[in-house]
Amino acid sequence: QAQDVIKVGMSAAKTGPLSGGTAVTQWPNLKLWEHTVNAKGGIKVGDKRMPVKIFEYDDRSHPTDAVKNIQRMINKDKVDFVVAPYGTGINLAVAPILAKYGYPHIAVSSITDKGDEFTKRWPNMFLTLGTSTGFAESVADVLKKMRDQGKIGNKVAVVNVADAFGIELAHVGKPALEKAGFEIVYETSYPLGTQDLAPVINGAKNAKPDAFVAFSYPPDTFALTEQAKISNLEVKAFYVGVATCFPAFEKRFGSAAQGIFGAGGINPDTPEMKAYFKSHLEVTGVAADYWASATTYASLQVLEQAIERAGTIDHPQVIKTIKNGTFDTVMGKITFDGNINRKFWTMGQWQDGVFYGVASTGLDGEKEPIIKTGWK
Amino acid sequence: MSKPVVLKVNSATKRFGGLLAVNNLDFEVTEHEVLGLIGPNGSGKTTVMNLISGALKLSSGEIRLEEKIVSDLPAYKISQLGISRTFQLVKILPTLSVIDNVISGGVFGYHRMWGENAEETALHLLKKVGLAALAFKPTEQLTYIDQKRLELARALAGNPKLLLLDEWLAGLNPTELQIGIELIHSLRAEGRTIILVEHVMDAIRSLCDRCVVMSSGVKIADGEVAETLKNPEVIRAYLGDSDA
Amino acid sequence: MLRIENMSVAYGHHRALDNVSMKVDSGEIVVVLGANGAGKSTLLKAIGGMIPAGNGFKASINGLQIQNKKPHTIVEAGIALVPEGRGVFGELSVGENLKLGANPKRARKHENKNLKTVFDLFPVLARRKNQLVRTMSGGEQQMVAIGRAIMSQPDIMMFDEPSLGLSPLLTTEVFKVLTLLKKTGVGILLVEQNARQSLAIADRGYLLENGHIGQSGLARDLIEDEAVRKAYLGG
Amino acid sequence: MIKITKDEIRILLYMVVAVAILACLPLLDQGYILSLGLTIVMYVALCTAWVLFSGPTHYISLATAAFFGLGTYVVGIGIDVLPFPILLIIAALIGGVVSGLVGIATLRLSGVYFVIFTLGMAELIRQIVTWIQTNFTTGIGLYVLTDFSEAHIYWMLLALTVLIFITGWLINRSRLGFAMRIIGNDETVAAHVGIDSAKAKVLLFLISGAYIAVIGAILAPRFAYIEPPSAFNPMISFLVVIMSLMGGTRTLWAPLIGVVPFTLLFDMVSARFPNHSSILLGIAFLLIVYLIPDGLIGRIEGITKRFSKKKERTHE
Amino acid sequence: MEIIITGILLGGAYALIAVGLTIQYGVARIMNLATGETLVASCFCTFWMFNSLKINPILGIFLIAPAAFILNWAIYSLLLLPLVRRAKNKAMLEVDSILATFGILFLLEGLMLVGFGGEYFSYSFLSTSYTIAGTAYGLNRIVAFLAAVLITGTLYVFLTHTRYGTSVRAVAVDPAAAGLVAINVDRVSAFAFALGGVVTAAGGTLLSTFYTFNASMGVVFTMKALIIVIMGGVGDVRGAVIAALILGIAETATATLIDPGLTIAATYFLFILILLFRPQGLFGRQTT
Ligand SMILES: Nc1ncnc2c1ncn2[C@@H]1O[C@H](COP(=O)(O)OP(=O)(O)OP(=O)(O)O)[C@@H](O)[C@H]1O
Ligand SMILES: Nc1ncnc2c1ncn2[C@@H]1O[C@H](COP(=O)(O)OP(=O)(O)OP(=O)(O)O)[C@@H](O)[C@H]1O
Ligand SMILES: [Mg+2]
Ligand SMILES: [Mg+2]
Repeated sequence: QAQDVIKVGMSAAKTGPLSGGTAVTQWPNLKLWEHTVNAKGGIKVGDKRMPVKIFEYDDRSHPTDAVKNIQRMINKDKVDFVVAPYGTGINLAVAPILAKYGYPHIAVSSITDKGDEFTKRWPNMFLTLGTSTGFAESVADVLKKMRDQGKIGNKVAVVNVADAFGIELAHVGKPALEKAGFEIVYETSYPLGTQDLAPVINGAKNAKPDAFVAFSYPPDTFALTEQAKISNLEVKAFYVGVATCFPAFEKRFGSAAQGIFGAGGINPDTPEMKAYFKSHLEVTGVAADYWASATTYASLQVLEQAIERAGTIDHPQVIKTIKNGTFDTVMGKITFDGNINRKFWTMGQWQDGVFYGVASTGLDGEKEPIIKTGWK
Repeated sequence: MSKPVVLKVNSATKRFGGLLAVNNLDFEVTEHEVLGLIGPNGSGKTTVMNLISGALKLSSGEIRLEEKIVSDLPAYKISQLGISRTFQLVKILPTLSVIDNVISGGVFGYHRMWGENAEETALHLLKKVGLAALAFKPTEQLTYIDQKRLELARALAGNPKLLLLDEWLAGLNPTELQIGIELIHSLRAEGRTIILVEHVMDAIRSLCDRCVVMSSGVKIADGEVAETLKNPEVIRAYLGDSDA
Repeated sequence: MLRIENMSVAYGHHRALDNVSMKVDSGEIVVVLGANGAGKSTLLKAIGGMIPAGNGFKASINGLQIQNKKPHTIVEAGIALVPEGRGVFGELSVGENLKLGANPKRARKHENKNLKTVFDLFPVLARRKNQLVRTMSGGEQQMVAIGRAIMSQPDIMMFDEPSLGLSPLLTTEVFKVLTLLKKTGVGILLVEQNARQSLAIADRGYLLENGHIGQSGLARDLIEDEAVRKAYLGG
Repeated sequence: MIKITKDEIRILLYMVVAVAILACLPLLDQGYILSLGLTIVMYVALCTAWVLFSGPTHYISLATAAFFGLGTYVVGIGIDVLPFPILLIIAALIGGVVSGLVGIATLRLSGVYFVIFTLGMAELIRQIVTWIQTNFTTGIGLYVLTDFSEAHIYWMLLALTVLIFITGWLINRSRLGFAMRIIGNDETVAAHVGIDSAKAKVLLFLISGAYIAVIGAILAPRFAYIEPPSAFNPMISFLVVIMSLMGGTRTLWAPLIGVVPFTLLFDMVSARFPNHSSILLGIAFLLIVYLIPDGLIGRIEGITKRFSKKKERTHE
Repeated sequence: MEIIITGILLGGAYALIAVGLTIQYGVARIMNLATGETLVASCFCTFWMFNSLKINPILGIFLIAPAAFILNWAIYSLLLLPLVRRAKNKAMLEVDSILATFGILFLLEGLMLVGFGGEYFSYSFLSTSYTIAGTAYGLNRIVAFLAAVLITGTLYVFLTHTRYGTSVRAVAVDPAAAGLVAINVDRVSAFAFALGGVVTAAGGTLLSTFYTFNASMGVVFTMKALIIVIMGGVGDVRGAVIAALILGIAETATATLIDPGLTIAATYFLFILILLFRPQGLFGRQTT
């Protein structure tokens, strides 16, 4: 092989419904990674450093386009590696193709309970961000802990967006809450894209819950919070799903964000994470979020380190290295057990302008959750 | 007077909102008869035609075609039972060729035809209305009178029991008018049963056996042509003094 | 005075009007006769600016050049057209239609006077001011169209087959109205199939054949003309 | 109009050859070109099925995504229980029944009212499917994990496209086709020459909907993971309309002429300019509208007319 | 009561989305598929003015409206008028305008993506509560509703009680005949298109005070607008407003009384129901 750059392709949404998420977690990190790696002179393969060259594609939030893009990257651009797309559905749609060509597929934003089934079917696939069960159960765990400490009462309202992630979480979350001895006083779902959620919040409010849990998506996460603030939903614990960890959330709600729980999290206090946040802002001009951003970046670091350790860009070897290694990333140490990262952050909370991880499946640095005291 | 009745209109009434466009109208058409339906503008003639052909539904009353009640049927069924019509504002099918326009009248209607048989019949009809030379031309090139001829040929293609002509002669100049009247004459000679709505009195006089006069939705006269046109009520409401 | 010189109109390859020239003075009725498809409507539409005419023609009203102008400018210049099919606003009321007639700037200050004229001519319109025009009969709509044209305070009025589809009674009415209008000093360009009645009220006439002017002259001479009688008066 | 003319036999031969050549594509390339080919065949199939109804009636239907999604869902639900071919038949049946019902419901609508009605119908179906899935099933996404390769899907779609063409051709020669042309010209006249336009329209819409559902079913294995936003993506409806209109809707094969360049252009632009693809596509669109007013087919017909100095067609 | 008020507030927002389109389609005969993008673009402008220049969104309307007017006027005159001119009939114009505005949709979305990226944006303005009959409502929604009332009311009076407004309606009824009464059809059409654009942009400004938006969201608004326009009857401001209110109340009632999961389904169900009984929309003209 006489090549001296590593070609890396990524296809993800730049337009369509998923573009809101990719704009925060995917694209900036690819840019940051390219910048960081190339600043070092490239990835060290054997005894030479090979810079990375990026190929970007827009899948328009649609699986058919994603498949086509990946075909194109592999066959036309002849990329050496493919960065996983954004979204559970799209990751699954491209999995067979990546498996066919034997490319490592480190899926980040793909949260599912069927992980084991998939990784068995597609041995080149890795899952990093976690399982639905993990997320849903830790909601129950954290609330239980707070209740047992006497901080909150026993009644909880659960709502969810009627779309993949929201439905799956609700399906696991409700039994988990019940098992933990909570009384579900209000439950409902609402369609994807709904931003007029006064009926939902008012419905919940009338049921007088102690805790409010919403497995929601970006626009409705904002809308629910806004409506809760307006209706002055008096709960001690307030959980909204995806996008709570976005910097824009804090920017919008300011001090009202204090004490709000959301999906995912990180430990923002580690030196690696602090450095990551700093360079993210410097290089991309936007702030990283407190969850998937860092995980996405970590997945790129995994790829980078696997190539370096394997000393080659040969796919089977790189895949083998990923399977068996432990990697030092901004998220801390990552290992794959049966191709799945089983230690991940499940829940975080805004505390004094920072989103801290408060629950995980066995990671260090969990912060103690606090109760929500009003919307001021 | 024992000729069979083809069409019988029984206390037909049609309301548009508050407007009584046709009010309790009765008349009959017998076989081989050419009936003139006349009256001032807005008296409800076109509405009657629409009611008979099924384009509009009656508010009350009934219409029978040879004893069978047709007024509760949709237009396409009425057409299949043997009533054809032309329209006050000519409606041709612009993307079809001339001959296909004619064929369209005979494929789904009363007497059905398809394939070569349809083509022959259509050519024959085109010859009859004087359009044979244009049979395979697109319809865009037709002049107004040719469009009217075409519409007539289409209406005849299903060999209907009853033909409705709504101001078929309107807009023709005197020479063309002559041609048009002759054409309808030939239909009459064939023994066709026709309802003719016209404002051209010459045509009514020379073509009709009988006429029904409407005014404001009600029938004000019904009978032999020359006699009816002398009716003072008809003159007052419709003809005006100058034409009397 | 309306003056047209060398007007030609083509639809694709088809020449509908070929070098037509004519004029209409104020206070006279000029009738244009012609077979179907001779180009009569085309002539009126082209004068009214609704379809473009070929190069090299001139049109003027009272000395003001109007060739290649848009319809609204031509109305402003003082030419009102009552088109084939009437062109009234079916979804608006009689009152609104008439009010829109007074839309040209030249007509606004005469709105009330003209409205009175219209209501005097057609009392039925005064009674039905709020009715939607769509729900009126053909004859009534024709009255609205004529009334609307009067409202625009025109110097020249053009009518495209105003008697089409009207009952004998109403036809007579309409021709009476045309004579009344003429007496107010308006010049009238009238396109008709009804040669007999229209020549009877006209001062002059033109015969349009296949897009060009075949014959022209005083109305009373045309009535006597053998060829005209044969072609347009049914023998 | 019953006899098969020489012209038709010639076209038939050309078609056989063309299909045979196209069927060889997977043998040459299993990668990008096949993938692109598959996308093209998918849209050709969709557009042709769409034109089957919308061409003669001039009704613009935006319900494509609904039938497509239903087909996808049939496979998603049944893949572990029933063999694939049976699922395709079920998809056709369900697609047919639903489109038949939609057809019956839309009879009185015309113009833009029909357009938006079908859009609303599609969204309603999608919402109901989502709601049922949310409330009455446990899992969320449906997984369609099969051993079909892209080549298999490609071949199935190609075969289906041929079938759609044949259906269209047969309809065109039939009374139904003639009735549709009349309806497309003037519905009042259609009714008055004895055409039950409701029945004719519903029948055609039903055929079209059934085919679209089968296309969705065939593509389900390619999606692997089925969820309402992608299965019922309204963008599919829009793209089908746009591509068909671009090609022209007067003949069955006109959409082909829209789909191929459009897909290639779309692909090229999004590959070369991932960050400006929307802008460039927008501009391309506007240029197409201004420069090719009559749809591509109109352009081509215009050109062929000019070149072939054939004598006046004397029908026969 | 709570349902009604929440529903009416929501209906006000919907009216803002739809009224602009109904004018554009009814009068200028352009089925503007880019209407949602116009709205989102206005959201972005408001956001930017609010964040960078600290301009109050309500005052912002007075800056955005003239800009939207000029821009839409230009779009109509430069891009759409040629299509209107060459269209031989209504169907052709419909097809052309769908294709062209689809292009504009892409173009606008692309420009917004380049300018702002794909992220979600939102900001806090008047997001305090205001209590009516014992229930708290967002003040921003109430303000938006009042503005909607003001805008549509003014529009209605303008269209029915002024000469120019009557001219606008005349063009909607019959553009060819409008020329005969000295109406400059091109200008009135451009005016109507621009006016519709202004209403849509004003809607965007008001909605941005309580919606979270991103560059790709236009199509959501477009769909809503289309549904309302058709439900109300094309070109009828009253119809659009009433349809919007009906939808707002129906959605809220469904969400509160039945299941929030069915709100959107309820929208479409209602839409379909209404069209089944009134194929021309609530205030549409009979086509027979
Ligand atoms: N669809 C409709 N909606 C409301 N009113 C209608 C409708 N159709 C007809 N009318 C009204 O019914 C009355 C009768 O109309 P019709 O067309 O039958 O008259 P007509 O006798 O044919 O007149 P003409 O000689 O002018 O053609 C008129 O007042 C007309 O305005
Ligand atoms: N829009 C058009 N496109 C193509 N040809 C047209 C168009 N309008 C009219 N023509 C043709 O131009 C010629 C003149 O038509 P025009 O309507 O001016 O005739 P006319 O004398 O008014 O006839 P009529 O007595 O039928 O009203 C006819 O041959 C007609 O077919
Ligand atoms: Mg009539
Ligand atoms: Mg004419």
